[in-house]
Amino acid sequence: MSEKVLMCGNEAVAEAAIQAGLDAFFGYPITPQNEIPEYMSRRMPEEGRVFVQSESEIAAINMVYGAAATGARAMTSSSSPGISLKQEGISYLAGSQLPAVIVNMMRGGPGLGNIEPSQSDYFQATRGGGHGDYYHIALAGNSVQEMADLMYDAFDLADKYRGPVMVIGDGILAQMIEPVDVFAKKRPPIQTDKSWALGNLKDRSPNIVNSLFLGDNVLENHNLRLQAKYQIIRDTEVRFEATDTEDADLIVVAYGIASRIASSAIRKARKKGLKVGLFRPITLWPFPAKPIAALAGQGRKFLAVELSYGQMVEDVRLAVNGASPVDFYGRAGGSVPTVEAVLEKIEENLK
Amino acid sequence: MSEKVLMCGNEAVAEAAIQAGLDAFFGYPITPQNEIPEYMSRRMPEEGRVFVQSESEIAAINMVYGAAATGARAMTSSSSPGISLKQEGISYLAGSQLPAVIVNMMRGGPGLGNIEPSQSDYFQATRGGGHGDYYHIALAGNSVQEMADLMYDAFDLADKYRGPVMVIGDGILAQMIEPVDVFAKKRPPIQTDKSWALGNLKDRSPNIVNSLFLGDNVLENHNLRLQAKYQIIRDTEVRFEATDTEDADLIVVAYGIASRIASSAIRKARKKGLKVGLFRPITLWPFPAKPIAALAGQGRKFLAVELSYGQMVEDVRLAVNGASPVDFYGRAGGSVPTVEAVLEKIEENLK
Amino acid sequence: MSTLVYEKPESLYDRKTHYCPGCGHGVAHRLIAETIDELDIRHKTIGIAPVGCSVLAYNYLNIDMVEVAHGRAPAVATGMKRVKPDHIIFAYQGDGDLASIGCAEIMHAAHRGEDITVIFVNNAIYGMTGGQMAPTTMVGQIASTCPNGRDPLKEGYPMQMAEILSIMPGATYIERCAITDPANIRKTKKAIKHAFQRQLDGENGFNMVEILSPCPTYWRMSPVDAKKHITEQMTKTFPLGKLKG
Amino acid sequence: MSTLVYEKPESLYDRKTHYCPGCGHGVAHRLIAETIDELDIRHKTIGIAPVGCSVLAYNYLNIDMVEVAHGRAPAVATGMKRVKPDHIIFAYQGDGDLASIGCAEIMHAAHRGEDITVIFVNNAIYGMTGGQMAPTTMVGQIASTCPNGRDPLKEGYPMQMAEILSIMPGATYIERCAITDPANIRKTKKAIKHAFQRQLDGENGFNMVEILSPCPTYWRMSPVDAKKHITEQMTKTFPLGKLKG
Amino acid sequence: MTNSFQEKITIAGFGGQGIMLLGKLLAQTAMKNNLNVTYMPAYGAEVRGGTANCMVCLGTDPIANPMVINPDTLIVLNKASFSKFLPKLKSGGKIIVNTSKIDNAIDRDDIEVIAAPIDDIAIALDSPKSANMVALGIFLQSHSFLSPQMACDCLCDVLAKRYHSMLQVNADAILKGAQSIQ
Amino acid sequence: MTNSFQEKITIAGFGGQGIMLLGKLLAQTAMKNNLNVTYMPAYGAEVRGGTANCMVCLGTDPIANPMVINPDTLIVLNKASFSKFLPKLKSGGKIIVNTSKIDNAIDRDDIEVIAAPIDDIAIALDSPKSANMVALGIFLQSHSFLSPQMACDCLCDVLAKRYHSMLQVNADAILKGAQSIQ
Amino acid sequence: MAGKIEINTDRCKGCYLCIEACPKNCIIIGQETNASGYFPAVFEYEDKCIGCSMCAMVCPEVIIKVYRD
Amino acid sequence: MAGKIEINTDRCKGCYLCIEACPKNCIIIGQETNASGYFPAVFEYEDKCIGCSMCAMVCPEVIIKVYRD
Ligand SMILES: Cc1ncc(C[n+]2csc(CCOP(=O)(O)OP(=O)(O)O)c2C)c(N)n1
Ligand SMILES: Cc1ncc(C[n+]2csc(CCOP(=O)(O)OP(=O)(O)O)c2C)c(N)n1
Ligand code: SF4
Ligand code: SF4
Ligand code: SF4
Ligand code: SF4
Ligand code: SF4
Ligand code: SF4
Ligand SMILES: [Mg+2]
Ligand SMILES: [Mg+2]
Repeated sequence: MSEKVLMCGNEAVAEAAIQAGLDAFFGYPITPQNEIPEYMSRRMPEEGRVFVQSESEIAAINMVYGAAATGARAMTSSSSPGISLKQEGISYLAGSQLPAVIVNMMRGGPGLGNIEPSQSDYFQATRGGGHGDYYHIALAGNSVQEMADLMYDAFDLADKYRGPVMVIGDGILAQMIEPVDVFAKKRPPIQTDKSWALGNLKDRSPNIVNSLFLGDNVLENHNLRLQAKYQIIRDTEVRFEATDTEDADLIVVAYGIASRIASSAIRKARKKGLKVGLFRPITLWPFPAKPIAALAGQGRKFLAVELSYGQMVEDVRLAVNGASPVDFYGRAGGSVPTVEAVLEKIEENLK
Repeated sequence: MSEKVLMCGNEAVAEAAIQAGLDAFFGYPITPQNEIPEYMSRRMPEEGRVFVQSESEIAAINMVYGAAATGARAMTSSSSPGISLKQEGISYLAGSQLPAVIVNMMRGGPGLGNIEPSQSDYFQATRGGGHGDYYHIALAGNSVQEMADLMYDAFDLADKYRGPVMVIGDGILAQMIEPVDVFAKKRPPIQTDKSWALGNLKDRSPNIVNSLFLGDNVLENHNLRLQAKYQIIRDTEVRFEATDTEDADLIVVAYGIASRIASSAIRKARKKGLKVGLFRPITLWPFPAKPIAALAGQGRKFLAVELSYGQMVEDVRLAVNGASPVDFYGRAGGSVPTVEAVLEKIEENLK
Repeated sequence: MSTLVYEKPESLYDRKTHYCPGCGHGVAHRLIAETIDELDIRHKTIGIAPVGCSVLAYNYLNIDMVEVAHGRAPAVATGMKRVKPDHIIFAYQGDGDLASIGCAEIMHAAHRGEDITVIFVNNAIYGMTGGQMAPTTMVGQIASTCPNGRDPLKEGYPMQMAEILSIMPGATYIERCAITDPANIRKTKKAIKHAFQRQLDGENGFNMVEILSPCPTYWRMSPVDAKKHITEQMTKTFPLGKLKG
Repeated sequence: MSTLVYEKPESLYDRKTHYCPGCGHGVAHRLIAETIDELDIRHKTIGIAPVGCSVLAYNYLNIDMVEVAHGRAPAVATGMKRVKPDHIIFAYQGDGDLASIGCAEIMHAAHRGEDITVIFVNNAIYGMTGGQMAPTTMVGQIASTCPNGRDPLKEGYPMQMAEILSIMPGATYIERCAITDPANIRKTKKAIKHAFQRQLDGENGFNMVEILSPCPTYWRMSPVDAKKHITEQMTKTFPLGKLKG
Repeated sequence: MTNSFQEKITIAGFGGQGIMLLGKLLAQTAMKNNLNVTYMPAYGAEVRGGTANCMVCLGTDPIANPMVINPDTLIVLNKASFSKFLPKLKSGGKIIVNTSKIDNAIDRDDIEVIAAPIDDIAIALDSPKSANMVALGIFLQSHSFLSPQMACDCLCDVLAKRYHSMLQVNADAILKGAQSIQ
Repeated sequence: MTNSFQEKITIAGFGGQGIMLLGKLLAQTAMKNNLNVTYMPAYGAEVRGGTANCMVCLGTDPIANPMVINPDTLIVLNKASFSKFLPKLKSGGKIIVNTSKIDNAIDRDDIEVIAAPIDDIAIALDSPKSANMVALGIFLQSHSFLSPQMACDCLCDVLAKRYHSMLQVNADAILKGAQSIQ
Repeated sequence: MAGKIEINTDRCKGCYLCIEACPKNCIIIGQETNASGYFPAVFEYEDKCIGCSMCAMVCPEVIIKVYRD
Repeated sequence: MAGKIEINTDRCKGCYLCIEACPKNCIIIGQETNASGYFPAVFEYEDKCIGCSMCAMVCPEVIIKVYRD
C-alpha cells in the first residue's frame, strides 16, 4: 500500500521543509501560497521551531537573512509581487553567501495581475531580478510529490553552496491536491562547514557576515569567487528529465506545470505517429544547456512551451545556438495552454 | 563658441529632465546618484514643480505611480539596491501602463557591494527584475551629453508607449564631469492622448488606472495588448551606433561607459592594422538584435565587453544565433576593464 | 403621496458587490459616495483602492480611481496630491495594507503632513487572502496564521494606528469610528465628510478616519454577531472618538 | 606608581576609524564595547551594522557581526533572536536607516515586542550619502536635499521615533540620551547597559536607546559647536530621558 | 482490472453546498483504490461571491494535466453553475443535474443527462447539507471505476474529526444517491 | 594649432587641500580653450577619511575613457597620495611633488620629477589655502597645451560667488606656481 | 408617519442587518433563495414602517430605498 | 590626586573635544600635522592633570589612556 496522502502543493512543500530540518519560517500572506504560512503557523510551534508572520515580504527575507546568518535553516515563501519585493534581499543573501530557501508560487502579472497560475517570473528567477552579478539555483517540480522532494534538495544545495535557492511552482502546483509521500526523499541535512555562522563566539576571531567590500578590487575578487562557485554549480548541479528525445524530430521543452500539459500533447502526437519528445528542465538555473545542445542539430526542431510570453525559450535558444530552429508557444496572464493547442503547434512544426 | 558647461552626469540628467517637462521628482538618496535628488531639491521648487524626498525607494516609485496616473511627467532615480526595491512598482507601472522615467546609476553588487561603477543590472533592466511578462525601454548613453539628450527621449517614449522607461548609467557616467549642453535636444514634450489620466472628471465616465484583471482571459488579453505594444517598440525604437563595422573581422559590442573603453582599445587595434569595429547598443531593450544579426556570419567574430560577468553578451548570442563566435570580456564589482586588457582580448580573438 | 427619502448615492454604481454577506466594506463605500455627492466634488476627487477585499472599490465608486500596490496607497496619494493640489485625494486601506506592509508609507504621509484623507477600514484580519492575522487582530482572536488565537507575547498586542499617527504633528485630524449601528454609521459619515471638507478648505495636514468594520467570514460570526463583537470587544482595544483635530 | 584607570575596552579593536573628526559614532561604539565587556557577554552577543556611516561598525566592534540591507536591521534582529534566544542581539541604526526606509521594520519589531536592543544613533542627517535630509532633521536645518532649510509644511516636523515607539506595548524600555559631555555620555552608557541587561535577564520586550549624536561634517559645524547644538537645540525637539520602562 | 481510462470531472455549485468536500472525497476514494488522481480547487478571491467549483482527474495512468477545461462529467448543483459549465462539457460527456435547484432546459443532445432532485433526496434523509454526498453517490453509480461503498469507506479520512458524528448520515446519502439512479 | 595629443592626469592630496577645485579649474580651462576634457572626482564614502583625488583627461580628440589608471602626469600634495599613486605613474610621465609635505625619495628613474615647495609658495603669498592653485600653475607651465593665464581667466567660472574676493589671490598663486619652475 | 421600503432582493445577501436594525420589526428573512443562493430580506410588515431609514443605513449592499408619506 | 594621559596622536583627528572636556585645560592642539593631515591634541600641562578621564570619555577615536597615581 502506498504511504501517500492527499495534500496540496503548498502543504506538501511546507511539511517537506519541516522534515528537511527547517528551523525558522518567515512569511507574509499572498495568494496562491497562503497555505504555506498557514501550515507553518500550526506545525512549526508544534515542533518547537520558529514561525513569524512578518510585516511584509521585505521583512520576511531579512528575517531569513538574520536567521540564516546564525547557521539556521531558514525559509520564506511568496508569490510574484511579493517575490519582486524580495529582490534586494535575495541579492544580499547571494552577496553575503547565506543559505536560504525561497518558494515562489507564480501568479499572473505584471502588477497585481491576478492569482491564477503563471510562469512569468522565469527571467527574474534565473537572471537575478535583483542587482549585481549573482545567480541562485532555481528548482522547478511538476507534481506535488516532486515539489515536496525538491525541498530536501533545496536546503541541502543552499547549505552546500552557501546561497539562496529558489523553489518554483505556480498557482496550480500550489493549489492542486495530489497523492504525496512527503517523506519519500527524507534524509538528514547534509553536513557542511558552518564555522562562518554568527553566535557562540568562543576560541575564534569574530565572524562577519557581509556583502560590502571596499578597497581596490576587493569586491571584484569576491565576485570572482562567486563566479567560480556558479561555474561549479553549472558543471555539477544541472537536473532535467528527457523523455523520448532520442528519436524525436521535435523536442518540446517545458518545465513545471507546462511540462504536464506538454506531455499530454506529446502522448497524443506519438499516437498520431509523430516523433516528439519532452525535455523538462528541473534546474531552471543552472539551465541544462549542455544536454540540450547535445540534442540540437541533426534536423531536429525544438518547441518551448511556457505559461509566459517567452522567457525560458531564450535559454533554449542560447543552448541550441542556431543548430536547430526553436519555436515557442505560450499563454500567460493566468491562462493555461491547452493540450490541443500544444498538439496543434507540434503538428505545425512537423508539417 | 560652444554653449557647453561642465556638469556631472547626475546634474546633466536632472537639468535635462526639467527641460523635458518633468512635473514631479520623487527620490531617495543613494550613492552614486545623490546629485540628482540634490539638484532637483533646488531646481524643482524654483520652477514651481514638485520635489519630494521619499521615505524609501518603494515610496518613491509609488509616488511616481500616483503622479503619473494623473498624467504628470514623473520620475525617480536610484542606484542598484534601490532599483531592486522598485521592481514591484515598475511591474505595476508596466501593468497599469503608466508613463514614467527611472534612472539607474549602477554600482557594484550584489548586496551592498560598493559604490563604484558597474553594469551588473543589465539583466534586471532588460528582462524585468519584477514579476510578469513586461518589458520597458532601457536607454544607455555613454557621455554626459548623451545621458542628458536621452532624458528628452525617455519622457517622450514613456508617453508615447504609456509605460516606464529606464535610463541607465553607472558610477562613472553619474559622477564624471564633461562639457555638456543640456539644451541640445530640447523640444516640447510630444503630445499624446492622456484622456486615460485621472482627475478633472467632466463629461466622461470615470477613468480607472489598474493592473488587476479578473475573469476568464481578461488578464491574458491585457497581456496580449502589452505584447503587441512591445513588438511595435522592438520594430521601431531600436537605437545603436555602429562604427567601423563594415569591414570588421571582429565587432566589439559594448554600451555605456564600457563602449568608451572599448573604443579606445579599438582605435589602438586599428592602428595595429586589426580590423575591429564597435557596435554600441543605445536601447538595451529593445536590443538591436536585427542589426547585429545582419552583421553576423561571414567569418566575423564578436566580443562583448561589459562591466559585469556577462549579461548583455546573452543578447548578442541570441542575435547572432550561432552564425559567429561570440566571446566575452568583463570585470565587475566596481572594477573597470582597462583599454589594454580589452585590446589584448581583441588580439587574442584575431590571432 | 410618498417621497423617496433614501436611496443609493450618485457616486455609487448600482452594482452587485463581491463582498460577503454583512461585510463592512459596502457601508464604508456608501458613506464615501454620499460624502462626495453632498460636497459636490465628484469631478475633482480621486480614490485609491488598496490591495485587500476592497481592491475592486473602483467597480463600486463612480469616480476616477487607481488601484495600487499593497500598502503603498499613501505614497501614491502623495504623488497625486502634490501634482493635483486642487483635487480631493483619498486612500482607502485595509488594516493589513495600512498597518502591516504599508506601515512606512502611512507613517511618512502623516509625518510629512500630506494633505490627503485616508479611510482606514480596520477589520482586524486579512480578508482578501483568507483570514490571516493582521497587526490589529485582537488578543486571543483566531486567524489562519495564529490558529490558537493571537498571543501578545509572540505576536504583540493589536496595533493602534490611530493613536500612533496622532503623535505626528503633520496629522491634523484623526478619528476612529465604527459602522456598527445607525448612530455610529452616522458618526462615521460625519467624520468622513469632515475629513474631505478639510481637504476642500485647503486645511493643511494629513487626516484619517479609522472605521472598525466587521469581517463576518473570517471572524466566523454571523453579521449580526460581528457587529456586536465590535461594540462589545473591539472598541475596548480600539476606543472610538476623535484623537486629533 | 600610576595605574591605568581608563583605556579602550576589549570588545573594541585598536584601529583607526573612518569617521570624520568629532563624529559621534566612535563614542557610541565605545559604550557598546564597554557594556559587552562589563556584562561579559562577548561570546553571545551579535551586532547588526546598518547601512549608514556606521556600516563598517564590524571593523571596530570585536564581536560577531552582520551587515544588513538599509533599514532592515530590526527584521534581521528578529530572525536572529528567534533562533538564538539565548544571545544578546542588538541592531545599530542611523536615523535614515531606522526612521525613514526602515520605518516599518522598527515599528513592527517593537509591535511584536521582539526581545532585542536597538541603538539608535540620531544625528538628524544622512551622513553616509552626503548630508541629505533625514526624518529627524531639525526645522530650518539645511541639508543637501532641503537647501533652504527644512520646511515643516512641506517636509514635516522632525520625527520623534522614541515617542512613537513608546506607544507600542511590545516596547518595554526606551530612553533617549545624548553623547554631548561626560555626564550625558555616562547616562548613555547606563542606558545601553540597562537595555542589554534586560535581554540578558530574559525580560520580554523590545528596547531601544536613542542617542543624539553629532555629525559635524554635515551640520557644517566644528565638533565642539556640534555638541553645543545638541544641548541647546536638538534636545528641545528630542527631549532627553526615559520614555518607557 | 478495468481497462486504461481517464476521467475529468468538474463539480460546481454554491459556496455552501460542500463542493470542495465532494471533490476531496472523490479524490481520496480514487487514491485509496490505487487510481491516479488530481484535485484542483478554485482558490483565492474567486471563492468569495458565492460560487465554488473544483476539478478532479482520475484514471489508471498518471494525470498529465490537472486542469479540466472540457470535462468528461459535469456535476452541477445550482443554476449559475449549470449555465456557466454546460457549454464546456465534452461532447459525449455526462452531466449530473440537481433538479431541485435547476429547472433549465438542456439544449444539447450530444451528452448524457443524469437528472436527480439531489437536494430533495438529502432533505428526505433529514440532512439537507448532504446533497453533495448524494451527488457523489450518483456520480459513482453512473460510472464503473469506483463503487459508492468505497467512498463511504473513505469518509472518515476527509471529514474533520469534529464532524465524525456525521459519518453515517453522509454514507447514507452517498448510497441513497447511488440508488436513486439505479 | 598644436598637434593631436591626449593627457591623463591624477591629482591627489588631503581632503582640505582643494584637490577637486584644482581638477575642476583645469577642466574648465581646457573646455574654454576648445579641448576635449573629462573630469572624474572620487566620490562617496571614499571622500571621508581624509584623502581626495580626481582624474582629468584632456586632449584634441574626444576622450574615450575618462578613467585614469596610469596617469601621464601625477600631481601629489601629500605623502599618503605620493605613496599610493607614484607606482601608477606611466613610464615617461611627470610627477609634480609638493616638497613642503613630501620628503620621500623617488625610487623611479623613468619619470620626470618636478619638485616644488608648493605649500611654502602659497604661504609666501599669505594664502596657504592656495597651494592647489600653485600646483595648477606648475602643471600648466610644465606642459604646453594651456597657459597659466588661461586658467586665471577661468577662475571666476569655477569659484563660487561667495569666494570671488579670492579671485586675485588665486590668480597670483597660479602665476607664482608657473614662475617657480620657469 | 408612515413609511415604505423597497428591497432589491435579487442582490440581497440575507445578512439580517436590516432586520436587526429595524426598530419596528418590519423586515423578515424570506423562504426562497435568490439567484445567488441567499435567502433575501423581505419587507413583510409594511404597515408598521415609519420610514426611519435605519434598515437602509446598515445595509451593506445599499439596496434599500426608503419612502415616506 | 595626580593623573596622566597618553594620546595616540597618530590616530588623533584634532577634533578639540578632549580639549574642551578637560576641566584642567591640560590639553592643547599641536602645531604639526600627523600622517593623516590632522593637527593632533597634545597633553601639554601634565602637572595639572587629575586623571579624571573626562578627555577619554569624549574622545571619538578612543585613543586616550588615563593613569592615576
Ligand atoms: C506585495 C503583496 N503582498 C501580499 C499580497 C497579498 N494580499 C492581498 S490583500 C492582503 C491583505 C488584505 O488585508 P487588509 O489590508 O486588512 O484588507 P481586507 O481584505 O481585510 O479588507 C494581502 C496580504 C499582495 N497582493 N501583494
Ligand atoms: C536600499 C538603499 N537605499 C539607499 C542607500 C543609500 N544610503 C546609504 S546610508 C543612507 C542613509 C544614512 O543615514 P543614517 O541612517 O542616518 O546614517 P548616518 O550615516 O547618518 O549615520 C542611505 C540613504 C542604500 N545603501 N540602500
Ligand atoms: S472576507 Fe471579510 S472583509 Fe472580505 S469581503 Fe468577506 S467579510 Fe468582507
Ligand atoms: S558624515 Fe557625519 S555621521 Fe558620517 S562619519 Fe562624518 S561626522 Fe560622522
Ligand atoms: S424604514 Fe425604518 S421602520 Fe421602515 S423598514 Fe426600514 S428600519 Fe424598519
Ligand atoms: S441588510 Fe441588505 S443585504 Fe442584508 S439582509 Fe438586509 S437587505 Fe439584505
Ligand atoms: S584626565 Fe582629566 S584632567 Fe587629565 S587630561 Fe584628561 S580631562 Fe584633563
Ligand atoms: S578627542 Fe581624541 S580625536 Fe579628538 S582631539 Fe582629542 S585625542 Fe584627538
Ligand atoms: Mg483587514
Ligand atoms: Mg543619520
